Amino acid sequence: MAQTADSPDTIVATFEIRRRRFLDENGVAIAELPAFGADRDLMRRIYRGMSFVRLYDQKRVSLQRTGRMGTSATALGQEAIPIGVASAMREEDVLVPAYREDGAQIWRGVRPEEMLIYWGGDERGQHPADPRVAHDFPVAITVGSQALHAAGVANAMRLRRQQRVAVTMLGDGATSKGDVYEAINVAGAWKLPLVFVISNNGFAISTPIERQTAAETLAQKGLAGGIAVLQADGNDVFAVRHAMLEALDRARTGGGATLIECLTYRLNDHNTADDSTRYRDPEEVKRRWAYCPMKRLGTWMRAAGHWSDADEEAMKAEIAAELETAVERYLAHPAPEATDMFDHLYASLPRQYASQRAEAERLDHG
Amino acid sequence: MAQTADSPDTIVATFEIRRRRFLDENGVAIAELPAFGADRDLMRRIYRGMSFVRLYDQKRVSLQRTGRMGTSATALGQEAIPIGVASAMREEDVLVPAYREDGAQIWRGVRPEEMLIYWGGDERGQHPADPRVAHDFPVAITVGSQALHAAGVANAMRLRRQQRVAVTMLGDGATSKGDVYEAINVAGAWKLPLVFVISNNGFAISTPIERQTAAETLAQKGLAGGIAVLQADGNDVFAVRHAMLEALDRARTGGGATLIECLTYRLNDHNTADDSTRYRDPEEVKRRWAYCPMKRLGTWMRAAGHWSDADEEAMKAEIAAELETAVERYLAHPAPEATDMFDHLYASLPRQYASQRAEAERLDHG
Amino acid sequence: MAELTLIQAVNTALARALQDDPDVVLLGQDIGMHGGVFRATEGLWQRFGGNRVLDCPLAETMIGGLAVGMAAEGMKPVAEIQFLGFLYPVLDNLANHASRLRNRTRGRLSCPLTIRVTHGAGVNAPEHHSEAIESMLAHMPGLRVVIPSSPSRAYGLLLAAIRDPDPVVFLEPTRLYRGLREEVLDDGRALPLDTCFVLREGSDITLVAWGAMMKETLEVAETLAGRGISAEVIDVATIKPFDADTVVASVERTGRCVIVHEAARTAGFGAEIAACLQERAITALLSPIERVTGYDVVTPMPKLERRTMPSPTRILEACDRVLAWG
Amino acid sequence: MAELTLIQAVNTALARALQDDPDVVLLGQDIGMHGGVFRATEGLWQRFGGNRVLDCPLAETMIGGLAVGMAAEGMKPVAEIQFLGFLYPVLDNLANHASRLRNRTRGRLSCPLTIRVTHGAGVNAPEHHSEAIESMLAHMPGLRVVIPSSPSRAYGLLLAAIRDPDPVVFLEPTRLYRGLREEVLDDGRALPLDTCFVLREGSDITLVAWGAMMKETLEVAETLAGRGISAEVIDVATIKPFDADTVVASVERTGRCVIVHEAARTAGFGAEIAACLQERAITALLSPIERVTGYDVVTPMPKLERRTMPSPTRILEACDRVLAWG
Ligand SMILES: Cc1ncc(C[n+]2csc(CCOP(=O)(O)OP(=O)(O)O)c2C)c(N)n1
Ligand SMILES: Cc1ncc(C[n+]2csc(CCOP(=O)(O)OP(=O)(O)O)c2C)c(N)n1
Ligand SMILES: [Mg+2]
Ligand SMILES: [Mg+2]
Repeated sequence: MAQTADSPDTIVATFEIRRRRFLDENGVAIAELPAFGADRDLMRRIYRGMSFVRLYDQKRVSLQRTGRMGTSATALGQEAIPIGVASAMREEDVLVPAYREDGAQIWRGVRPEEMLIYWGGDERGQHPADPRVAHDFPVAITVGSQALHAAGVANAMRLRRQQRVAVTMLGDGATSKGDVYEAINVAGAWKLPLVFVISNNGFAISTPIERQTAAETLAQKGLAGGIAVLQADGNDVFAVRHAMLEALDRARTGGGATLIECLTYRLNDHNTADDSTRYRDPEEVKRRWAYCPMKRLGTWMRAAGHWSDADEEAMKAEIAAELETAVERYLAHPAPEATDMFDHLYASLPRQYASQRAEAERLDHG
Repeated sequence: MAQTADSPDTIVATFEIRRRRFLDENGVAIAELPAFGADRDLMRRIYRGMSFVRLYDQKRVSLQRTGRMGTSATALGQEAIPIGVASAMREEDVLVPAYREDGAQIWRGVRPEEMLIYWGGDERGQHPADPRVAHDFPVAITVGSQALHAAGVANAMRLRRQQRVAVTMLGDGATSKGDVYEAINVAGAWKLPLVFVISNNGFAISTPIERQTAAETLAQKGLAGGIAVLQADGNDVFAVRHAMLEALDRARTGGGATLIECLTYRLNDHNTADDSTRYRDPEEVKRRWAYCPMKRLGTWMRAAGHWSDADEEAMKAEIAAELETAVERYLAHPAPEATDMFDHLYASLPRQYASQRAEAERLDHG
Repeated sequence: MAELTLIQAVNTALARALQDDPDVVLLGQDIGMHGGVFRATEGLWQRFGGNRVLDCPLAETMIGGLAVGMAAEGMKPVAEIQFLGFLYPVLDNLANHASRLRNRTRGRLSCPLTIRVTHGAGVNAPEHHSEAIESMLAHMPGLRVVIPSSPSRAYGLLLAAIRDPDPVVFLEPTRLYRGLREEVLDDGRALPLDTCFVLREGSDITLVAWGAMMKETLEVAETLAGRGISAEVIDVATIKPFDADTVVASVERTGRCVIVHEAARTAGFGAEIAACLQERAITALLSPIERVTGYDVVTPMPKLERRTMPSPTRILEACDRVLAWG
Repeated sequence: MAELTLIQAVNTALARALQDDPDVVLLGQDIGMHGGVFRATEGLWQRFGGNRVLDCPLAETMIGGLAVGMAAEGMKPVAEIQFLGFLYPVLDNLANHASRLRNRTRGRLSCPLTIRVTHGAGVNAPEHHSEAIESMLAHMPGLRVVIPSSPSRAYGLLLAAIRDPDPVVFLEPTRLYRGLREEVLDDGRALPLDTCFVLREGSDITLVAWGAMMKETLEVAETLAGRGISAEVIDVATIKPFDADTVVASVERTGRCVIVHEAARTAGFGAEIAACLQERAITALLSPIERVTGYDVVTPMPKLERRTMPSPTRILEACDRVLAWG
């Protein structure tokens, strides 16, 4: 149908998607860095946090390989995201993670051994001791379900006029779920103090992002709900943290929700049960190592005078020791009681289920 | 966080939403009309179709008011949409309606009495006799559910390399459902031959569109799935039909899905069980009558020499007679048998349910 | 004390809960200025404002998910789903999240939410508006499922549901909304959420039902009384956790039992009750326990809906068979 | 004839169905090049191409809805949902659409789709991966619900499910996927979708189970045999429509029955079976029918999952009680 000169169409709305990046893949600044880059102590903590994620992941996988751990997923190549996000949040904010953000959970106060207990197949790992994370959500296994829970948390904050923000973390695959869209929509409609962080690591198990959606960016998923959107280079912790600070500030000051798409790449298999050579070219993975967020930040840290070889060595030894302790505590954790299944089912167990509990107890000890 | 001169942000994608309109509210062309405007016979059929919807709706409501009809919803003020849509479709296309598109269903071949039978509380109304609508979907009561069904229909067409298109019709409220988003997303990912028509009539029962979403337009819901999007003046049948022809052509030639937001206004209560004075200002409704699609097209038709007072009178008499017949057939329709509940439950009723069927039969006739 | 309909009793309980506890927040479609499709929330938005009575975008999954998040933060969301056929999209959040958040965090977080939703047929409503799926809900560990059968029980059970520290699905029998009036004292007294109610004592047969079917069941008891047969009538009220003790005790005395429900027969909650009874009272049974239920058919549209709902005739026939047995 | 595992039998049946009928199309997450998280579709994308084996975006509601639309157009979609905990978002389409499209159009449209989904615990999987909710599905009129317990029955029942003109949920016991091998003849022969299978004949007690629990149930029958007690073992296989005749006939002979299932006790499908048995065979019953089931708890994570699954010990204790009764 040809368009005529006196067009029947008028443009009623326009949108643009911006992508944020401070450091290139060689760790060289391509834009003026945010002020926090000058905070030597903070940047060292961030670098250490990312290093911790990498070493913790290695440890967890090696436990799995030796039969002492269940299935779980690592953040290999994505370390800048959990740390960029968690380091920008305040204690009173609430983290509503997926299942690949152990780094963010640990930064906020969950102990590494608690995460190991959880991935080892025990609910007790989701009850961390640190009161700072008492409001944070547990790992979300059902992909995308956490988005609406975070919206509910944010709605409670809004109704109570608190200066707190809910932050939820999602994968690229999760953006295909209706739950996530519904959360985006209500976040817009109610101006919720909420940040959606999407780690676009290119894959949902075997499904590459190109087959997940025809949307040119995942950031534009937010346009459907009328919320603020932004892309960030997810392997540049400056971009992630800067975008987060902006979004958190917007949320805290009544400006509503933001969706941040962090562009990254999953260098590892989907999880310890997966073999990604079945569906992707190992050469591509090799190539992607050039964009490693650790290397990028490490290079910059050294160039900025924030970090040295000696620091690196000391840090690695320190983390190794910490992880050793965590693993010991994990392995020494006493087995759960069968009655645990009943004791947190309701605030108090209805009398109707007492005989089932009694049987479970008898057989557990028998 | 202040933006620095050497900005870390680059624009990676831009989008615009266009709105289409040919006739202003006074029936005056504001852009060169599409070629079909010169097709006198077609335009008369379109005008008649819209008039039919209005009179059919009146009849249905009056049946309800006299206790001879169940709850149902009219298209008052929205008549250009079902007719603009249905008149653009081909017989072999598939219509997947909501519950306010009787006009489109009837245009395609469902008999008015069949619609009445359905709204009168009888499933048999969803089995119209006309083979032309054998593939069309029944009314969808669960809001938004039809979007994915239409995507499935479109997917069958795609896999079979047919030149057919699925068309689904939705309300503004429906766009908040995750189902609809999921349908949009897969329509993009798989380039489905599918058109989403959203009748944005300003309300979902009592909820005004401003509280349904913060999105500036509903058209932009399509951006989240990377499909083509457009707004049309839903009270201008030229705009609706023109947008549909373009979208159908795109779909038929492998160009994928389109989402068309038709801007209209619900002049009536939500349905016959609703009283909209509880939640909206009757003055606003009065004001909106100025945009009535019937009046607009009627004025243009007369100015174009396609229509006269005599035509109007003759048509009204004709439609009245047709509706009289439909009502007679509806009222004379024999009551269903209790066994009908069992006889279309499965292709053949499992023996396990035979005794239930027998009891129902016995009590029905006893 | 006022004579209230069931829907008014619901409204009164909601007002009381909003009044008593600032953490109680209502969620739903059209519950604000409109007052809800059945007027359950009439006047509450006007009285408590838009921060306590929240009109939601049209998305049931969203309502369920929001309620989980709000409850985890310590609020007490009370969400209305307009009709039971629209509850299906909420089941994911009920089964995977609401009912397990306490357990999966070993008591750290909890989910004190209430979902209110209409239940049952008989009001000439469109498709998907007349369902009865309480047994699906009863199969979800960690949940409570409640259904009142009178205005006063609606009031007391709804208050209990809202105050309960765990998730509760509160089913409201649409057919009873305006059908009967009862004195309801707005005293803020809740009823227990784990107990059946004996509505009529009797010694010859036990009739067990819930929700709108109590009406026909009580009618039949009356008919039987006219014939000199003394029927005990039990309103299950709380489907989960099910108070088998009360029913077992009754059947141990009567030896005969008919269970009545509107939901489809197969895997309906009547099966659970019958299974419990034969487990615990087999020696007392003088005849098989009969179930009079909706047929295993898709809930019909209005023209046929009464043909699957248990009628007094069907209930009476079952009673006759059970009484004549053996 | 090849010795196949259950997952290989599923794969073989899928290949056969794709080969035989051009309208058969597979839908699911990671079922293409990847071959599925359990390898059920291994090699099928390579063999039949991307227009027959469709990798889907990550959205279960979408998979259900697409399948309804495709089926209405006459295709025979076979959709994989990776784990039963992710089936909840599909229930809306199953209950409101797939199972009623035929009925609501009085036979004009139909919905010949199959949903394949894993069932049950015992494989050390994460949360939401080990559910058992067959009774919820069995409560949906218009649906069929099937669960095999051996490679050959998986093959024959899956072919039947795919060919069936109505919607079928096909539950695959994860614990059995690789556990046992059996000769499976790829002859395209389907098994009936309304019949229980008697796996072992016996005269003293009837043991009824399905899916992975057949393993422990057969073990217990063997133990009982060692004690001179002859147990009949029935694999229900098709949960809906349930073949009560076979079970009733057995219990009429044995007079005693133990039902075993992994799902939570309350409103589990064992209740339906017990209810049917007491209705139809009460005079034959020498003792109450016992149910040995998962407890009414949230499916535990791996460290405790075996503590709720019926163990041979629990089954045997129930048999002992039933045998000693009266
Ligand atoms: C609702 C649901 N469907 C399917 C799965 C199985 N599953 C686990 S992870 C995953 C892929 C998720 O991809 P993405 O969201 O991109 O996150 P990533 O794993 O890449 O971090 C799938 C399909 C699940 N856990 N939940
Ligand atoms: C899933 C679902 N939720 C709620 C309802 C009740 N309901 C019927 S129509 C309607 C409003 C729909 O609004 P919209 O999509 O704008 O369509 P309109 O009625 O304006 O044409 C609602 C909430 C329903 N039918 N289905
Ligand atoms: Mg991913
Ligand atoms: Mg509307």
